Amino acid sequence: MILTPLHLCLLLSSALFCIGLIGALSRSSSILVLLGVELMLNAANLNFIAFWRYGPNPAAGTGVLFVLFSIAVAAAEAAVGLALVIAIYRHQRSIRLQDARRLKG
Amino acid sequence: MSLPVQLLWLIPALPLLAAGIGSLTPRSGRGLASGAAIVAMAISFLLSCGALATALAQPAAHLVHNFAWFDLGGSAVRLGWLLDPLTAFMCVMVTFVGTLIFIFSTGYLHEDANFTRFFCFLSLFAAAMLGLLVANSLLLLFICWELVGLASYLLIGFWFHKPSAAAAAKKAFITTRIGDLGLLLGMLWLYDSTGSLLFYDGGQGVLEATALGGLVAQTTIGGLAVSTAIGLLIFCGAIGKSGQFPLHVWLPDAMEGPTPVSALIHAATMVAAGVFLVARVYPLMSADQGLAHVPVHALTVVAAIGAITALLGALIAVAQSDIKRVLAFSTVSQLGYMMLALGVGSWVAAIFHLLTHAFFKALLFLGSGSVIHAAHHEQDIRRLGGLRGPMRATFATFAIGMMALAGVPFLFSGFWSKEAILHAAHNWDVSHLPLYAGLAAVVLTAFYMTRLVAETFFGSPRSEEASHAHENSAVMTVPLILLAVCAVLLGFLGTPAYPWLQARLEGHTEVHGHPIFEGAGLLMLSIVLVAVGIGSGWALYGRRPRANANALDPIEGRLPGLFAVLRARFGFDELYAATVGRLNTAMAALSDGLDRYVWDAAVRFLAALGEFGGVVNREADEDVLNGGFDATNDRLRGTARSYSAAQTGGAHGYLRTVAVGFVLLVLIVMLGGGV
Amino acid sequence: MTGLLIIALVTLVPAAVAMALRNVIHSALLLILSWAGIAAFYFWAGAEFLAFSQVLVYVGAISMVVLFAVLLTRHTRTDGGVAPDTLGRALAGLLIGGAVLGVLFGAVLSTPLPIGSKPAAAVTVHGLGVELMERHTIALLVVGVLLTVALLGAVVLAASDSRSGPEDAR
Amino acid sequence: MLGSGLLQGLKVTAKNIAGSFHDPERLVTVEYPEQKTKLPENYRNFPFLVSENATDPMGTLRCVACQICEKECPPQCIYIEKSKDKKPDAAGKMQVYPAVFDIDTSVCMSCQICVEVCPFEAIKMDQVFEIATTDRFNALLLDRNQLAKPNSYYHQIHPTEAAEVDGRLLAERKAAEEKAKAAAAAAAAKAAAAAAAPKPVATPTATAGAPGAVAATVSVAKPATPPAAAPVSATPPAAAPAASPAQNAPASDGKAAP
Amino acid sequence: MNAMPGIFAAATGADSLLERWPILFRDTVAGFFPAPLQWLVGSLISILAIVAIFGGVFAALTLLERKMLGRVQNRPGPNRTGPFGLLQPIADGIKMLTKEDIVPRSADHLLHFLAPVALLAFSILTFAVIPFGRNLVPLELDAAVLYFFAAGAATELAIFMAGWASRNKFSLLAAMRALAQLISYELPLLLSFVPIIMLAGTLSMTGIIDQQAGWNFGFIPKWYIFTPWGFAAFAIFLVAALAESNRSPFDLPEAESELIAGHLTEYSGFKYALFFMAEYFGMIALSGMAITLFLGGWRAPLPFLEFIPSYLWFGAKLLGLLLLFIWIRGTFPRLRMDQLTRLAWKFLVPLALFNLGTAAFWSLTSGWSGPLQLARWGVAIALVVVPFVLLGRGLSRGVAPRTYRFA
Repeated sequence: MILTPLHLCLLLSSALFCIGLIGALSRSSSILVLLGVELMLNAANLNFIAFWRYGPNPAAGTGVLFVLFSIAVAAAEAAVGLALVIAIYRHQRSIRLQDARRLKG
Repeated sequence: MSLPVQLLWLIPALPLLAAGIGSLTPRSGRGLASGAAIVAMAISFLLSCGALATALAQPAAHLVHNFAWFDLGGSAVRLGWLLDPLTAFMCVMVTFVGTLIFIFSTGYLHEDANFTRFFCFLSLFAAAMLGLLVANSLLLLFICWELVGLASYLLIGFWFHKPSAAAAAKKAFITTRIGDLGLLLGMLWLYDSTGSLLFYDGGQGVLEATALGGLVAQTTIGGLAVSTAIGLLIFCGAIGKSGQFPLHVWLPDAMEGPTPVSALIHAATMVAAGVFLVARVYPLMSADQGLAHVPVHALTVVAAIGAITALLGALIAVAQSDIKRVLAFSTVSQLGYMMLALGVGSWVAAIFHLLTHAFFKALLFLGSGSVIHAAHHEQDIRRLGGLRGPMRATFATFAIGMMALAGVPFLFSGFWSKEAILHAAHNWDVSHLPLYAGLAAVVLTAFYMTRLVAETFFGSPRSEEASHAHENSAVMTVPLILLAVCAVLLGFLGTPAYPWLQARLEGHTEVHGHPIFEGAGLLMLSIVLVAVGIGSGWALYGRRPRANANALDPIEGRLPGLFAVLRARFGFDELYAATVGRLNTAMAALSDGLDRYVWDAAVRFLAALGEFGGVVNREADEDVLNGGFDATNDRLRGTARSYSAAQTGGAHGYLRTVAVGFVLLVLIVMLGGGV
Repeated sequence: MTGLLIIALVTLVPAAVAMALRNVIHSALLLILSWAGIAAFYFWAGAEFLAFSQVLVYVGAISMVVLFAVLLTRHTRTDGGVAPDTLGRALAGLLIGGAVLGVLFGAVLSTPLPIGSKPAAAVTVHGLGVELMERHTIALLVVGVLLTVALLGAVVLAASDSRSGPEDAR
Repeated sequence: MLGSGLLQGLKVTAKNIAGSFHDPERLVTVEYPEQKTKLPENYRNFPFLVSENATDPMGTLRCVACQICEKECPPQCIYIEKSKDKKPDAAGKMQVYPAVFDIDTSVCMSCQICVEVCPFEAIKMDQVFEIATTDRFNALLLDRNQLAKPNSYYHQIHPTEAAEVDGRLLAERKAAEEKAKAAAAAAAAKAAAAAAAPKPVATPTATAGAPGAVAATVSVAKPATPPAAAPVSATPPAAAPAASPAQNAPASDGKAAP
Repeated sequence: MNAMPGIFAAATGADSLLERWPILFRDTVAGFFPAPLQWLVGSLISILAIVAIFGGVFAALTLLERKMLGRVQNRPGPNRTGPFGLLQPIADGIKMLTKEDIVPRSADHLLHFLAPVALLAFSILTFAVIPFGRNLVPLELDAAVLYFFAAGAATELAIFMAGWASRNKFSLLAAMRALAQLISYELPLLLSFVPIIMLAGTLSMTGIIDQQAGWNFGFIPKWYIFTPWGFAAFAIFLVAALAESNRSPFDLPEAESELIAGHLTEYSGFKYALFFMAEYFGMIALSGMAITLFLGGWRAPLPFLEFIPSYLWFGAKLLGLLLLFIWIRGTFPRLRMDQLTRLAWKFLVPLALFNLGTAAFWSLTSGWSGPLQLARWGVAIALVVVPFVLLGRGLSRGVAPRTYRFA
């Protein structure tokens, strides 16, 4: 089996994704959970760039554009997410994610 | 200075902009609203002059600029601008009269709290009217047509706190809407038959030979050519908008609006839109002329309606005592004249009369507005009188307008245009009845106008208000004077000796005149008739002025029955109330009854049936079915509870589940050999 | 290749440490470092415009928002002690995360990938701009609307309900 | 319009920048050790002792070691020891003088109360501010020799005040002499025991202090008061020398006054 | 890696030796080294030159600022150390170096140490893309403008680190103020030069300078500041740059009188000096950016002045801008927090957005000539002035000039 640079990029991104996932799963602070999700998003972006870079048509720039949009969306997500965290904090006086379970069935 | 047809949209766009500004201006921004409206109108006037120059450079051509409005599946709905002498002359007239009336309004409505709203509406009306004129598509024309109706509604009901004004606005809107339905139907039919609504489109338009030929070739119910049927439907719209018999009833009531509105909309421009419409689609209306086998030609109907309206309006005007109502019925009558001219085949005479009428009728209305404003909103001529002294300018201009309307020979524009119509009627080979109606109307017109002037300006004041009247400010008199000048001069554009206007309208660049006295018999006759009318009017009202406001009218004294009928306007309103209104009420009552007794009873019966079934069922259910259902429910609830336990509300759990699911999925795919 | 390894180190280690630290501020700062590492990856891959965008957005903007959020929500009960279920959750997280990692690595490593050639010319900013304005106009507009809505939404969410807000947001 | 005020402010500072180069008058500072601005007359920081004569400062101190200032000083930075012997003062009268007079300027708070209470115009405020030292303790503790400054120096730093003080002293001395004369005349007229002829010459100095002390507790800055008050309040002190021509009459008067 | 061509931009053309010598010097020195190392040596020389020159500028600037502030207040300023006080910066440096470095016991030691270092590093990073003269660009990047602001954005982080790590309530308040302020002013700063990018059609610094080459009528330079929208953008940029570099009147994060120097409270000695240096470097970098974007970069203002080397022109413009900054500092009092944010969100941002429209108009009407050119100018000026006046009215609503009864 040959380990190409693309493989390395993908391994990097999957490792980053798993770090983000572990963080999101195990941390109780909603901010950190949000940051974990953000890391996962970034890992996905890494994949876009990797496939663009080593893909058949690197001159097209589609991957770059996709990541550009993804970054914009991530910015929006972070702003709204953190605003939500603050709102939750107002209501619960706590930002622990497990405290915010009013939707419990 | 000339305006290319591509920029023709500027003419309606400017007043629209002014309307927008007016709508956004707070109440205190009087200067801004009126200023914007007047400036926009003035610029539109200049642009219209440019357009006229363009049109006159090649009068026979129909300059068009078409564009696609939106795609409709395979085809596109197309709109466009049209520039020919007809459009250009109309635009110049509307913008010129409009500008003067706008200026007049600043004086007339000076004390009104809703000044800015008024100018907003006026500008909206002007925009719609100009859009109607420049439209090269029946659809665009119809849109503007409805907008004009809306503006008219808003302006008639401008003083909506007066119940009569609100009612009049509603009446005008609904009545014209009856006609508009015909127009809409005609439009749809036209689109169905030809696939286009553009008037001129380089051979593809509905007014061009290809389409007309197709329309004439088909026949429909009763052996009518399709073109005839469509033309008559479109003419319905004209009947409504132009106040023709039998839909003329709204026009006199529309005088509830402010007088400048009456002048602009219900005398000079909007009501002429019907005439303009017929003139615009004249090729369509006259397409069936060559067919011998059809039961009736479209133009014949037009002529008949016109003649009836002309005579009817003139008759009713004789017995009215409200200064604006007299003028309103006179408008009805004059519009009848125009329709008559259209019907007898001389659309240029109709347009000529339209133009001259616009000026002198605007003049008359503004004059009456001046009188009303001076006399503190006293409109009853029986209570006016003796205003000749204090209001010289108004009197002079009003008299000029009266003479133009009455058709005093040679000097006044109304004479020439009316002569043109009478000549056309005389030359019509179908029937001479319209001619006779027209001649009768000439006498009556001269008579009631003399009566109006005599009652208003001569004698002595017959009320407090009238005795305190004094001349208005220059803002109001200057437009009057300008209009009076036009009312005199305009006639010379189309004298038989040098019919420049007619020639240009028909697309000729050179003018062929006739000696004035070529058809001298008719001319003489009409001069005599005018003299008779004025003379009898003066004899009855001028020589012995009315003593006081409650004195009997001379005619009323001699022919009380006839006078009562005329004063009651032949009872059209009552007739409609008794027929259409009654029918409406009856239908409503019928629906109510049906709803209440038939449908309701059926529903109640079904309900009772269901209830009975329910009772039966319950007895059966209690023991047999319920037990089973209860058990099922319990199971369901238990399952649901266990599912809902999974809804921990904690985001961690959800995310965990997703991750586990992902792992499982990938494992399944990988182990399944999917990769 | 060494460049990539260094970048991976700079990206992964801070991220991993950040997820393990108790101090949220330290976590946030380390994550910012990790984001900067990702920007370095973009630079390495030849998308320099993207690298700068990443720095501008993540290091410049999102980090600020995160830090602000942390400062606005201090004094939580978690500051005091460890929640009872922390260990279990952490173990579960590690387990599941490890499983995902394994699955992903397995998938990546078992896939034969083409050895891409180096791109002849990287995408220029100008080219990106043209593409953005021509082919992806709609997307650009949608993103603009999205950002506006997100801005408004964030303001509405974060604004306190009552007028006497400031003392609420300790 | 927005910004016009900002531009005005910028104009002002621009004028300052340019102006301070071509117009040195605008500079509000001086190059201190080389140049010094003249201190305002009312500037004061620490007290000093007035001596009548510059050549013999110790001999002509006005201070009679009455110790009022020592008692009144709020931070208690004055330390006085009376002399055992007496020396003639400027007027030639025998007086006690301060054997030790120390002021700790590291403690002194420049309140000027010592000056206000001094009945003999013997302690005044100085203008020396360059007293920085490298020694925190001894160098800031000023002794009698460092404190004594001649009256001419007083005139130099506070000309107005010094002239006023001198005038007042002169007037008091005159008034005392006249009263002494009158007293002497009265005594002669009574033909009582006209004791010592030189004594009445000395008493005015003693009594001159008394009204001064009384007045000083009220206000120093009332030059008009002492002459007016002198005849009125002079009566008990006038009796004092007769009753007990004690050495420390001022001290006892100081006690009697409150 | 991609930047290598920039490092070795050849000194081409018929420039004078005076113009070319920096590049020649670098290439000559690099020539002594084996080829694989040449790029490294070249870069190092550039870095050393930048650090040395701007270190010197920083030193001179501290003195200049104190001198000028003195003049503003009618004082001569420092004049004791050396002739005219010229050695003052050295004395200051020695003082700073020898001072005791105090770290609070409860501080976050690592971050406390990292903050000044990071701040300085980020501010020096920004110098990498500024063209100091013809061909004198350390790093020629396609997206240089973006790089500049990406590097500048990171300085906020350092200030936050400093404030938070100090474990001092004043420092933390300062950190939060700094965050709010820097975020608020990032927006107008970025928006103010978007028109330029729009008009120039490039994100490259040299590209932008090339767009400003030439003269109208032979004597008015085609700099962007000499257009209505450019002038407005320059003003917005200047205000935002003042705020971004924490200079008075926007020095709220430091605010000696309110926050006892804010995030600097717990810093002393050399770390303090580093903060100081970073602030001045930031100011210099933003000035350099302003010069590049609005003032034609290193270009001479008049054709016959082109014989003066380009880097001197850059230096002259830089000096002018720095003097302006100092002048402003000497004049205006500090804003309040609410005034600060209101100025940004209610005035500068809308104004910058309007300005974007104005620039778009300018770009669309570039074909107009003759009398239309006048109309173009008129409309553009109106588009700048009218929003300015209206927004300014809104901003100063309810704020009348104060009248002091007892002054």
